[in-house]
Amino acid sequence: MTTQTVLEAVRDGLAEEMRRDATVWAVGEDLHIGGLYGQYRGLISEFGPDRIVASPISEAMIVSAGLGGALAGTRPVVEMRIADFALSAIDELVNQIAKARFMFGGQARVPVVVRLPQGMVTGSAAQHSQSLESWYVHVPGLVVLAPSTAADCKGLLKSAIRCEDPVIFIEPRAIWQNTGEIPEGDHCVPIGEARLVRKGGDVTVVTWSTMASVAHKAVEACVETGTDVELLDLRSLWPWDTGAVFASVKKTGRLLVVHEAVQVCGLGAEIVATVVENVHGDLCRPPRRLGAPRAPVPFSPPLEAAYRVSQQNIEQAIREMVAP
Amino acid sequence: MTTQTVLEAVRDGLAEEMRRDATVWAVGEDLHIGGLYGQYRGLISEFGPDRIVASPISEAMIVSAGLGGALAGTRPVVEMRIADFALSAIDELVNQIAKARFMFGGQARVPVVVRLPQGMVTGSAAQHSQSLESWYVHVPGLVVLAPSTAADCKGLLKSAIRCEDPVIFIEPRAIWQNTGEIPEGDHCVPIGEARLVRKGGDVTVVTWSTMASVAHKAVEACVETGTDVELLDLRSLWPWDTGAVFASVKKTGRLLVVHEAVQVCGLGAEIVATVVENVHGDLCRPPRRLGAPRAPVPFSPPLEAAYRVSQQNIEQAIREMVAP
Amino acid sequence: MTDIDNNNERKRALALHRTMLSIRRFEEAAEIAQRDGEIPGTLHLSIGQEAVAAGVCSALEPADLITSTHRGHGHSIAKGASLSAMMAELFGRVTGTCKGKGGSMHIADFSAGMLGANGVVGGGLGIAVGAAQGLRVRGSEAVTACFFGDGAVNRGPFLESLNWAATFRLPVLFVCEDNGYAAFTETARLTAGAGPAARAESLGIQSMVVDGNDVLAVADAAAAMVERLRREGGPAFIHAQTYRLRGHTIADQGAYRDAERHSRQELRDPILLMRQRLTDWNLSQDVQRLQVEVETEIAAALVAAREAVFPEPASIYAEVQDIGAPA
Amino acid sequence: MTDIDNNNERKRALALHRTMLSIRRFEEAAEIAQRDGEIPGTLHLSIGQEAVAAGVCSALEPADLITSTHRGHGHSIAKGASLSAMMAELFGRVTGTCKGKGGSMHIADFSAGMLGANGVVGGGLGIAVGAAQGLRVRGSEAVTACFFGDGAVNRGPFLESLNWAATFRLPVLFVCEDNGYAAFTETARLTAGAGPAARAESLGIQSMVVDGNDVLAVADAAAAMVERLRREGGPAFIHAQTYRLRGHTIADQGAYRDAERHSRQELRDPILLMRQRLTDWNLSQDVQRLQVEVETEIAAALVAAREAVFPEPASIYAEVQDIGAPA
Ligand SMILES: Cc1ncc(C[n+]2csc(CCOP(=O)(O)OP(=O)(O)O)c2C)c(N)n1
Ligand SMILES: Cc1ncc(C[n+]2csc(CCOP(=O)(O)OP(=O)(O)O)c2C)c(N)n1
Ligand SMILES: [Mg+2]
Ligand SMILES: [Mg+2]
Repeated sequence: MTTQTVLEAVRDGLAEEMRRDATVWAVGEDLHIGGLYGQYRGLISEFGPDRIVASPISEAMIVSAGLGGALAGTRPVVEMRIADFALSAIDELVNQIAKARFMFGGQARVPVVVRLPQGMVTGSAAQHSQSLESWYVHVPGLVVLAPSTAADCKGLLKSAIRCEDPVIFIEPRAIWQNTGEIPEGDHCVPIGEARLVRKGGDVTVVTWSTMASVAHKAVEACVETGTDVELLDLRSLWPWDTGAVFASVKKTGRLLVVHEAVQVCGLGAEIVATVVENVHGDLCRPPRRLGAPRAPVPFSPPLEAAYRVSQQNIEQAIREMVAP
Repeated sequence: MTTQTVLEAVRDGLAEEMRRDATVWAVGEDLHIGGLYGQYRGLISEFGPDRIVASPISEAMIVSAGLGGALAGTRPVVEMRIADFALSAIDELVNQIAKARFMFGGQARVPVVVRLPQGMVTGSAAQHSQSLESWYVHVPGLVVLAPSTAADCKGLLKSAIRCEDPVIFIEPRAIWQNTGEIPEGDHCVPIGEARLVRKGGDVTVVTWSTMASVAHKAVEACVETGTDVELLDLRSLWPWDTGAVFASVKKTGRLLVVHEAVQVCGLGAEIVATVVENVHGDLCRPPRRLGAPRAPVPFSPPLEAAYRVSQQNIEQAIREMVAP
Repeated sequence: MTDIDNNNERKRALALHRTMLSIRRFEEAAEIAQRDGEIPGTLHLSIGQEAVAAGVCSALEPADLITSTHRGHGHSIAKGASLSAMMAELFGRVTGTCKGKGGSMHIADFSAGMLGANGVVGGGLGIAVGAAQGLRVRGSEAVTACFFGDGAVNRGPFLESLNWAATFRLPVLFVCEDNGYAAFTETARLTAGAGPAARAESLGIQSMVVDGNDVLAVADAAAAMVERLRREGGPAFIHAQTYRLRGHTIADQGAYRDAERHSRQELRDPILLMRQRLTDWNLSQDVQRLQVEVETEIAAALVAAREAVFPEPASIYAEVQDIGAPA
Repeated sequence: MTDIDNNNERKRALALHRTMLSIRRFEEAAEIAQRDGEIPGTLHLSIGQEAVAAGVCSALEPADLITSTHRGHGHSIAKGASLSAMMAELFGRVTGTCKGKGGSMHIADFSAGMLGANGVVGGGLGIAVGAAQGLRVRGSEAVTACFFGDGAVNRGPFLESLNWAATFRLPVLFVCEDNGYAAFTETARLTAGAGPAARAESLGIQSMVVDGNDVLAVADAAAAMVERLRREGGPAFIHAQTYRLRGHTIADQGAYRDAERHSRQELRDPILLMRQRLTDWNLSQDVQRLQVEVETEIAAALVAAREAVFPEPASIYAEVQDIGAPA
């Protein structure tokens, strides 16, 4: 085990895969100086400018480079800098990358990883903060990952790069500097398995990405006051671990889904709907969701604070769900 | 009352609003010859090329024309030709149009209508067929409409043009030629109210857009064999008529949501989740959804047939839900 | 003018003519099949534009790649896709290039280096440039050609992909197949400035304007450009001026077209022009032989398509993705 | 060279200098406040680029419109936005131009014709062109100016909006504010061809390249262009070559910059250059008076911002939409 920041872990993860497989390359803005956050630092000197491609500000073309590069037999890693900028390349992502294999009858494989550092950081306001994972989960052809710990970020990035399907890799932008223990060796995390953060019997909390650590604090507070919460960090949003969630809900009878994205039509809706369709009889309380209000992300600190799903919101929801 | 096709009804609706208000104008490809389907036929001779603007193939700029035009004090109607092409203008729609009012602290209003003829028509395959209404419902700032009858298409288009908020106006592309009765005079349909297609006490079916007529046939077949189905055509997807849906579910205890879009993370998930959160106790059966599989839309007729939510699928789901 | 005493040149001219004939007869057959209800959906025909596809692809090797447009039959045939697999695809059969999942607008033959038609105007530009970047990573020397229409030059991806290819000196041959119209609009009305080649030049990309109805002119231009790409890296740009003799889709009667221009262009049909030339060179017999050969191939493709089975309904669940596949 | 005996010219020069000073001192004050933790988030400062904003906006009337970039303080001030409302916005206060909802990157003052900064590179281009189209529908004669960076010329919206404005002859003044860098990249490395003006020319748009650190040169160019737009319709294009004296954001130390170029450019600070000129013209006293005036205004803006209250948390539910508002 070594301790690393999320940033160091994903940098190492990419470097390991690039050493393993000469067809892996990365493309995005400012990669020659290590990327916006330093997650590519040092890579250009090891791999050169043909495999660490510092691109013009041309998001549609950046994503197309990934698509075309994949069709030509390589495994591109596409950097979007901030998830919001992918909106300038949605046609390429959704109409092309996600569909190519199917519409060409299986002739094409598109092993692309599209990296989306996502979510709110202080003062970044409406156009640099939104969480749109439910969009990608809605799109056939895409695998969607959203890890939250340093180890999972590394291990799932490595699995994503080896995956034959296109992967939307959502990175927890607000917690790049969080540290965690990284297993030694070729650490890959399997796609599709939730991480059991805490076992418990009273209520199931399902979350992912940056909300995992917030939820964890809330859960610990509730545990201290006697509520035995089970916390699942989904990590993989498509496919998501229905097995783990169903089993947990069957045990607890109570489900709370927590995400940073807008609640309306967020992924929480899909999870709640799937759970009630499948294990309706095991629920002793209506399931609940906590997400952002259906408003753009505001700038001013008190507005940001009111907008975010907070530890307090989560604690309160848990307490309400176990109240007699 | 007059009888008109959907196409004629929306053409007249736009023309009426353009006569009423000199700041209303339309922009999109091929509008000078009446648009792809003829829904703008004749308008350029009445309103001239400054108000019926035939544009280059520049989707991002077409949507920006609507945004900029609105910020400069007009009421643009933006034609996307086929809903899928809006994917080339998602940044403009989601990062700009939807957020402008809020992020500028209320200084701006963006009374734009973005018209999206949406859905499958025979042989149009993966890139010209997808339904993404749940994406738009997820986006704060947007009103989302999806009428299905000639009268509603006209009446909601007129309401959309008068609305101060940006409106995503999803048009039932597969049924342009369906006819319906249009009320005389200034026919506006209020935003946010579902249409009660049929009253019934056994099971609630909620649907919209092109699926409304398919569901209607299925409902009639079930009624004939003794199941008293209530059918709601939502028409307005955001805001959606929670009042009508809750009241119906309280009465029937059974909810089936039917849509053409992919089921996973479709709007059906939001409706099911909202219903179970609010009227959980009134449900006697787990709610159900019917949507497309999480696969791109295929080309070949037998694949298309297997892909679509059919009248038979709906009938079967209804029968299963009322089975003892 | 080609020296027709030269045996190679004669062979080349006949091969180009044959490619154009294959495209023409393939599309004429498809047109009838669509009208007869055998082909579902619509078709975008390239009748009248065959010289561009045939000429450009004649300069390419099998290992080179192309991307295409919604009007992609000609490009596919010229790059070497199988006629019968293509026809079967149009018919929606399991023997089609895309197993019936794609249809005309997504026709593709990766085995021939044809990376797909595209339902998005301009969609192929970025794919071509990305493919060139991928080839570089793989150490391949292959070039990539990219077909797009005159309407695509007003879309953002045109700028982004040309600037990118020029910046990274990728060996991409951009081919603007200018048939005068974008759907129901005369493109010149909505395209500002001196035209596509001027735009490419402003990005530092060497460009040529060629008569897109003269297959030898296109072939010569493409050969020169491709040779330079292989030698020095790229990109390069060809503006091929041609004309669409049919409607935008099979349903379109072309009411918006200038009648006089249309009649003039009918006389400049690239196949007519080439046949005239081959006749002048005393090659009428060869032309007739080619016509028979092509006719036979198309007939066989039609028979095979009709006889092939439709895909199994369950195939909608296949080839979506390995992980998280639909159930 | 301006004839400084002319009273109007003297007034004009001093007004331009004053605008530049306001921008400079506003941003220097904001820079400190951000470092002190009074301003949340980051800032994109236009220190060194003031001549472009001041010069271009001097050619505009109050009814004219502008769109801006993520680096929008200067454009806003030059177009007449209130310093204190702007400072309050940076501080996240309810008295801010956007009631604290937008912050630096979404600063806007619609009452001054300033349609907003923009967090999306190139985001303002299409808005400006659309606004011009809206003004035409309303029968207005106002012109629209559009600021964007040298990085934006490689994004799709650059092509789409320029082609559109040229096609419809909309009176839009495109201003490429070229500060040499796009974030941490020297833009020239990734921008193919002869530069932004060549791209505009290829679209049939009349263009000028100006020294963007010479405020009189910018003002003259803009005045000439705007006059032509009002007379003949548009569009027109200015490539203003300037330099960013600070980092990309407030956190950026500029390690990637060429040190020699940087020192050279420090001596070409537009405010230094203009002060030198005004001194040569014996206007030092006026310069000092302006400095005091501006200082006083900035100090007042800071005080007002600090004293203003934060918005109510519930305001996140307001101004989203009327129909279907969040609860
Ligand atoms: C992004 C996008 N916008 C609009 C369309 C609809 N459309 C299909 S073909 C076409 C015209 C394209 O013109 P051009 O590029 O000249 O190609 P041509 O049809 O002439 O071969 C249009 C507008 C589309 N498919 N994609
Ligand atoms: C579409 C998009 N891509 C990337 C970014 C991140 N970004 C913000 S500013 C910037 C550099 C812009 O360079 P330029 O246009 O020259 O403006 P400058 O910062 O020099 O004023 C980048 C890449 C963004 N905001 N939007
Ligand atoms: Mg064309
Ligand atoms: Mg710059």
